[in-house]
Amino acid sequence: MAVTLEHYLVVSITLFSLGLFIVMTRRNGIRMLMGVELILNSANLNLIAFNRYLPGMDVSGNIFAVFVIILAAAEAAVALAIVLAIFQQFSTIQLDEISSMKH
Amino acid sequence: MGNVESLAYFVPELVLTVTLVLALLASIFGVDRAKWDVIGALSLVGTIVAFLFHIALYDKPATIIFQGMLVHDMFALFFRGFFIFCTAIIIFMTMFSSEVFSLKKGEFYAILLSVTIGMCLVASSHDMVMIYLALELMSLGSYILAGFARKIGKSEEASLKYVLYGGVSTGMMLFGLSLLYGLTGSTGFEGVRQGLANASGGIDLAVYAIFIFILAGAGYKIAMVPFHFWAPDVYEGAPTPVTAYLSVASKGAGFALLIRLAFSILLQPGESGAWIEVGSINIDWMFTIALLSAITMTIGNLGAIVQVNLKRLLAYSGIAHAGYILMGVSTLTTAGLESVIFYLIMYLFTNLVAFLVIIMMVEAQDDDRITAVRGLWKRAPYSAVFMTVALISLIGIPPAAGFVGKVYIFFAILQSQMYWLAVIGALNTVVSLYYYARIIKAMFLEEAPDAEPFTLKPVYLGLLIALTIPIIYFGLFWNPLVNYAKFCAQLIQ
Amino acid sequence: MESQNHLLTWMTFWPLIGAAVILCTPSRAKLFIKQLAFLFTLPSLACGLWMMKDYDPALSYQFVAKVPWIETFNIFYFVGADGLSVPLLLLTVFLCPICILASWGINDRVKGYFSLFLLLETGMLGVFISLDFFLFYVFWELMLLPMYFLIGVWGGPRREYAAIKFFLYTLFGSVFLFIAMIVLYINTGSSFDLTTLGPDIAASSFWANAANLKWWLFLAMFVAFAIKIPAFPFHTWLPDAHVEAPTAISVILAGILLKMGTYGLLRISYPILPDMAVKFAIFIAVIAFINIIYGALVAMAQTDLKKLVAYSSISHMGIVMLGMAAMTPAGMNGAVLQMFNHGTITAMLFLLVGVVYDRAHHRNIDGFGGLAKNLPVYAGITAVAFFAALGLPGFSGFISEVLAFMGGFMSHILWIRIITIIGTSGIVLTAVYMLWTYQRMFLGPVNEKYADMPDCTLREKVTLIPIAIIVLVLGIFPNLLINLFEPTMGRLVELLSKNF
Amino acid sequence: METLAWLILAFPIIALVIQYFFGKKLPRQGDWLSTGAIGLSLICSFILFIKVIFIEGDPNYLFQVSYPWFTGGGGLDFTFGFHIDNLTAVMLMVVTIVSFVVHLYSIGYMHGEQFYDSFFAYLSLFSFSMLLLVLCDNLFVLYISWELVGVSSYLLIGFYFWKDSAADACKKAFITTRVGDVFMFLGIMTLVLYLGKFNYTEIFEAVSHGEISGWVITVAGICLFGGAVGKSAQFPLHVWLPDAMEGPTPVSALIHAATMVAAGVYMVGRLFPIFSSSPETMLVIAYIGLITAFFASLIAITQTDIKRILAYSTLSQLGYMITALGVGGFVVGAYTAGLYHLMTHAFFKALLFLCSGSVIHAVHTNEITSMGGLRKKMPITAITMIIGTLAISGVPFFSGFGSKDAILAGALQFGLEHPQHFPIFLGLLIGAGITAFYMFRLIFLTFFGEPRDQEKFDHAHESPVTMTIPLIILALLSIIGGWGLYGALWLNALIVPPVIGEAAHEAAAHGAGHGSALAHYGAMVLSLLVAFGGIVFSYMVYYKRSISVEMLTKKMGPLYQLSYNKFWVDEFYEKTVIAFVMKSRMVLRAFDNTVIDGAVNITAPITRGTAMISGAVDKYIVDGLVNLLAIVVQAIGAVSTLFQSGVIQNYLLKAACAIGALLLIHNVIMRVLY
Amino acid sequence: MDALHSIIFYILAAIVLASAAFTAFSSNLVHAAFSLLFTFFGLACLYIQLGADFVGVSQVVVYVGGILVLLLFGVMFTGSIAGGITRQTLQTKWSALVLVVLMAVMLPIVYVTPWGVMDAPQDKALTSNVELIGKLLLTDYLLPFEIASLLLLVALIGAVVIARGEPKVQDKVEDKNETAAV
Repeated sequence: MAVTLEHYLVVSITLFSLGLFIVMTRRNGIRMLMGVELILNSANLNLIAFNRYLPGMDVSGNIFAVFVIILAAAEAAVALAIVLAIFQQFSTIQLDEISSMKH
Repeated sequence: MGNVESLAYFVPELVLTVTLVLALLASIFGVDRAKWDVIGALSLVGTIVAFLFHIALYDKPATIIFQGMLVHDMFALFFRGFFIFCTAIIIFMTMFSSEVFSLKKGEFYAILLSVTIGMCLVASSHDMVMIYLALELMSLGSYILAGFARKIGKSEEASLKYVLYGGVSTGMMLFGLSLLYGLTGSTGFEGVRQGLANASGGIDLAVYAIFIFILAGAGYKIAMVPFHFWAPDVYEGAPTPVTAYLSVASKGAGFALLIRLAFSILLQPGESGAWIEVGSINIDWMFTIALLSAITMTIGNLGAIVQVNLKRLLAYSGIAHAGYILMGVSTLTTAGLESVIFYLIMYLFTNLVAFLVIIMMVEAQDDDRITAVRGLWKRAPYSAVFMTVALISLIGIPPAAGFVGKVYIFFAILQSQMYWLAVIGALNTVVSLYYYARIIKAMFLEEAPDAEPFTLKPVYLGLLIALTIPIIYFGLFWNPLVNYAKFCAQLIQ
Repeated sequence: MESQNHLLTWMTFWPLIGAAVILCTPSRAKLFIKQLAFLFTLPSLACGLWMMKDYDPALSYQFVAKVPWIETFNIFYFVGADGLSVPLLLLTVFLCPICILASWGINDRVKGYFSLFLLLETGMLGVFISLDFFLFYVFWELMLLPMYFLIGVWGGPRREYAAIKFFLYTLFGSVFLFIAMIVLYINTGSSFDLTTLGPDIAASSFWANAANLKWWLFLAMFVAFAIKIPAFPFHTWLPDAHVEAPTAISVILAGILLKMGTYGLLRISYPILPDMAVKFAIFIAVIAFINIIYGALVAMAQTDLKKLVAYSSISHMGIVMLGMAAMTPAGMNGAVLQMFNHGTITAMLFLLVGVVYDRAHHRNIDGFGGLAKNLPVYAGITAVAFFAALGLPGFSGFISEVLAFMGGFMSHILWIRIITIIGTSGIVLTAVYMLWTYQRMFLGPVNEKYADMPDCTLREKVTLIPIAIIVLVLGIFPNLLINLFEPTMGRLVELLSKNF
Repeated sequence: METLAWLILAFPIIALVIQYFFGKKLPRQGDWLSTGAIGLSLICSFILFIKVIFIEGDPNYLFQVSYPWFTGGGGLDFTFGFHIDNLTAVMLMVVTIVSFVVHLYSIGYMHGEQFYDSFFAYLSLFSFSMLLLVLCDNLFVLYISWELVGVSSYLLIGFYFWKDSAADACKKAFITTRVGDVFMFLGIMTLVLYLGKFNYTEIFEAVSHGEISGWVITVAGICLFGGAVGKSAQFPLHVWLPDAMEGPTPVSALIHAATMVAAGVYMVGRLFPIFSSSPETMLVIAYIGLITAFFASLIAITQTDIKRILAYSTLSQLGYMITALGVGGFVVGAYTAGLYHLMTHAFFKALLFLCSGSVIHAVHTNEITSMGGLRKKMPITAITMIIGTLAISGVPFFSGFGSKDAILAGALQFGLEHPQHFPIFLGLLIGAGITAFYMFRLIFLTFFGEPRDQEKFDHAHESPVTMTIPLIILALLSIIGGWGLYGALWLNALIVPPVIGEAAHEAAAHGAGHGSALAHYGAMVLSLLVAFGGIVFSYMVYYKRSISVEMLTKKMGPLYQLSYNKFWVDEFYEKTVIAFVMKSRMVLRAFDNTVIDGAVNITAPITRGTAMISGAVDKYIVDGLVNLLAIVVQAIGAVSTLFQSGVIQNYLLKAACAIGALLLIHNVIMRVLY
Repeated sequence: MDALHSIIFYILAAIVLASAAFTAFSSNLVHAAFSLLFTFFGLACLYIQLGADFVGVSQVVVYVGGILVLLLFGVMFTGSIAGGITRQTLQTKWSALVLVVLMAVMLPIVYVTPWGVMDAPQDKALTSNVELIGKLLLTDYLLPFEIASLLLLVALIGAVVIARGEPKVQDKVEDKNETAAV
């Protein structure tokens, strides 16, 4: 079976869903960050795949993906710093336990 | 326009960037250990200078700059002015607030300025790459700002919730943008719209999904249901100046983002101020946004009723107001855009006054619950009066500015014959009275058993007066603002 | 635009100036503040009297000033007076000084009280002079806040509940008014002009085919006004607000605020949507009937004197509505006359309640008894007020009730006639609760507890007797007032009758 | 004529104003002022009377003037004016004379009372209202004066307001009569609705031209008559009058015997063309009158309170008048007879009341069972009272004879012409006998025999001159009024019965005067017989004691009870109402609180019950709904914040859930639509 | 060529999805982190297969070299290497349900939507686009490039500010979240 764009999209959507699943179900903060990375990667896969299959020699998809990678790194750094700060304060990164503000 | 020529249009942002760098440098050299908040003053001066440059740019004609990355149009100008003005006020607030950890004030101002730059870029983006970057720039800064409080615990929690929620939301939006790229083969807004217009049909489902994903990103910024969950927690936990900033500027940026994307990509101008779908797309955007707006304001207002914390209450109130403003968006007309701009101006002054009073409350008593304002009229009569003005403006009762904001929005939606939405909006106004009046009640009708009177710092009083006068003045003479809103509701085509 | 007449503007904004002046006065000078407040209500009264000099009942809008306000929205500062507003303006400027006098006993946060009061006066006068819908709405809402504070801060034990209830109810109504206003504006070529909206709609082909929309619009406006009136079932804010409010504020509430509902119907709903007014007539009449009977019955069940008076207001406002629903000349004139008369009579009643409350510190009707023996003056004035309230000839209330009922009886709609016939039983019910109350309070054996209660003071007499005189004079010479608005109402009825 | 009319009205109202505001400061608390004012009115009335009756001497004389008053809009103009004809003139005389006499009498009777000044102010108010009622020329002013009379009655009955019974009675009187007033108002409105006029003459003209249809005029007539039922205390709204005796005796004489209660009769007479246009109305009037006349006289037999006896006799006599007017629609002489009786009754009933007042003043009790033999102590009172009694009993040469006889004659003639209505005559005839009986019972028990309460007897003394002079004046009038037959004929010439409309046609068709002579003499003979029968029976029972009261009581047991308890009408109202009310506990509670008095007893439990219920509705349902709404809003608020779990993963789940839902719904909709 | 292409795709897709799934379901955090390594690598390979060599390399450098290491540091700092002590997941059923719905909605969209693709993507030359990207980054995308640098600066400062543990004031008012009594 020839690989078409749809194949890549299915992979990407599955990846997206797995990422979403992680952030929704995992209590551990770092694991949640991994989920976020998966979501970003799924978008990147989209961008690259589209760029490949779209007509023309345009590389804007690739450039978009590059920026996404940079941003992912920055975001991961900040988020991790926050998680670490949380750990310092609460001695846990089971994030559902940190819910002093609600309602 | 080429990159170099474009710099002429970019001066305010450049000034902000320079200020940012200067603030960082000053911080490194330990200036923030000085008794007097030098960095704050520096940042304030930088913002003011940026604002002045910004005003000077009004004369320039609308154009696309930075190789299609940004636009210079009235809409972008409005938001830039809005953000810089708001930032200036927030810097001013922060300078006199003890909530922000004083040893890190240099960094605080720097990040605040970076967020402002991000917001300005969001409002003027003309490319998906650019808008995503700008969004991330402002978001990252906001995550950090939320964690800046002097006290432990809540601030970190706020920051954490914000970053995770924001990360997922922007991720979803990115996913949507990537699909949009796939549909049209372009990242520039013009190309995207062209691509959608040229599509042969059958893309409705995809466009709708993309739209929803984009809403996830924009909606979380404006605290729209169902992407509002972070707002109450973050508002409560963040330092009050940051909360004020999030509730005004960040919300504005969210609207800028939503309108930019929706009106530059999915819609094109039609007859008599109405905006219509591009190409063969046939989706009832109006209803979707209107529905979300109705749910948003209802949830916001109902949620606010049971709150005890003032900041949290204002968070819910902010959600409700996001719903009101979304009503204006949902019309998909130029009048709707005008009403959004108009309302945001009103909301800016009103909310800043309210938060300023809360900051003072927190300064004086280290307590931000409604019970803390009991008997405020006797203890600090001026702040009680100013708070009341802000609250009646939030309720939407003349002669406060919030009223005319509502007038404009209702005008827009009724012109689009969305009567059901108008009725829901009206009923929500009534519900909102219930909790706003609770604050008024606490200030005027209840007695604080052991609270002591406190005096206003003169700077605060001056700022309060400066912000309150527009509330009343624009509530009575809003003609210039209408003209301004009409002027600003022009997106480049 | 011909020359502008600023008389009404001065009349309306004098109190506002007063409020500003009071705010600048040191709060220790309590007596001075009171005197100042009183002084600042007088120019408005003078303006009102001056207005009478030039007022010509035969013409329609007079003392007109029309200045662009918000050009982009075609909003004008457009004020003027016609036969409908003149009586109410007079009533307002007349009652306000009296209420200031009646508030002389306020000693807590005097500055706030009197400045809010003056602000309230501006709001009330503003409603009556506005000929621009938007301006009307601004003034309409402007009254809410002072009223909220006046009830909420200086009211009785349940003041907070009463104040918020008042606020919520009124806002609930006015948001619908707001929507209706904007819908009208949008669909009538962007006009807020109350004087031209009606003709515009009548001439427009859009509106000719929009019966459904008109129906809803009328309903929306009716809800807003019905809450102010207050019409059943929107009336429950009224007893609470009246009972908890300080005396002078109860007077203002009952005397003037309630009139705004009916005024709004006559000023806005009827002329703008006359065809819908005719359609709604029967509905209004039914509500009027319920108001009359239900108000009287509930009044009878009260033990709190103030609550009783409050419910009597509901009953009396029902008569106003009945007259309006009839849409006959007599009915309309009766309604407007009753608006004025109820204003004066109920004002008296509330002032009287205040007098006895100041002395006994309770208002339980059964807690008195035989007061007439030791307080002859008070009993006498109360008798006048009660008799006036129950529609005794010789007092003004009688004429207006008769006119309203006659109007209802002459209605073009058979059902309204029948409703009127049953509604007249309200006359008896009113007599029952009024006299019964009078008996329990003033007649019978003397309650020893209050044997040495002092009679009315000079200040109280000064507040009460002018109203009593007006009540009497209008009872004997109702033409003094009727002539003012009869031509205006005639035009309105003519307009309505085209739609039958 | 105009000036006179204005003056007649002006004197009392000026007196009222001065007296009300400055009465206390005037010498003698201003009693002279009110009395003088009504005296001046009397003089003016007298001049007017002379002018109208003797100088003009025209049976159809009518002076009418009207001034614009105010406009109701749409051509509905209200006027004020005078309608002066012979009836007015006669009535004016009656009112001013009785009023003046009562003023005079009050100076003595009320001496030293608290609020003496107010009393005279109220009397002035009453005089003014009554004169206005007589003089006015249109229905609207009639209604106004009607109400004013009611309120002055309220004030005067409640004069001893610190007594609960007085306070109850005045309220009961006002409210009961107001029920009638509402009907009257509706009647007026009906007429105005169809004719657009208030003026008597215009209305009469319109009616005679048949401008309004039969049933409308019937409805209007019956409604208007409702007013008379209330004010003249006709069955079933009669309950207030006996209680009204709580007022000071002069008040009872003035208002509740001579003038105010006669206002209903006067009104029927005045508006006769309206009533007589509809035979149905006339019959209703006649029978209502008959019922009242007959059963009030039955009640009077067993009462022991002197004023109550007189009150019931008043009821009964008013019934006669009303019946006469009702019959007057069919028989020519009856109309005049009724009005004639109104006049004569005014004098002798005022006399009787003032006499009773004199007696009460002397012995300080109302109970005739505690009196006896008083004729020795107070001869003037006794003689004048006997004159009054003879008059009311219809003894020849006294005023009552002529009028009552005329009424009976009318009824008999009517009965002969329409045999189905013969009971009217029978009832009236028997009533006449009973009247003679109970009035002489009163006389015998009060003035003859042995004193039953020696102590009271010892303290009794003749009243002062200010009280006896009025008695003498009235006694004279009671005799002079008895021109007997001639009087009736004289009046007949003056007050032409305005018989118009169908009833008249009917009468004409039956040939009026057919049995007229027969009826006249037959009635005279019969009435004389029953009157003397009643007197003799009374003499035997209460003077000679040849028939034991106890035995009678025993024999007539149930009947006695019936009469003694006033046919249980008050109780009937109460009991039926209670039975109704018992059904709900809620209302029962209301009832407990409210069984206070009569007229409100009629209405109070029901209205109060409804009031309680509607109050509860207001409090719990309408208000409850609002509060419930608040609670619901609050609850929803709480629920909506429950979403705010504080757990970040949970927030994300909900957001994702919303996205999924939105997409799903949209996709499904798209599938369905396209 | 096509077949080879397909095989490579399926293998890479399998690696990516399997490792991502392991990341999602593994109870050991360190294992999950390492499994993520395969995901990133797999994705990088997919990128390269799709002709995006620059992105692929960047992916390896940034993700594997940067982010993953960062995450592992995080794991170690927070001492959460040893998993399985406590419950690690919550609301799995609901999440699964939501995701099933989401997938069920999204997958059809993928197939019914006429993406603006070429008829024959194979014809498109697979040349290195590094140069083009580089050019564009410094011309058309210069502003985003600069902004990205600003963003990185902010992220750096922010991360430092937040992570640098400084003494903070203890919150006085502990429980402010009692339900409002209106």
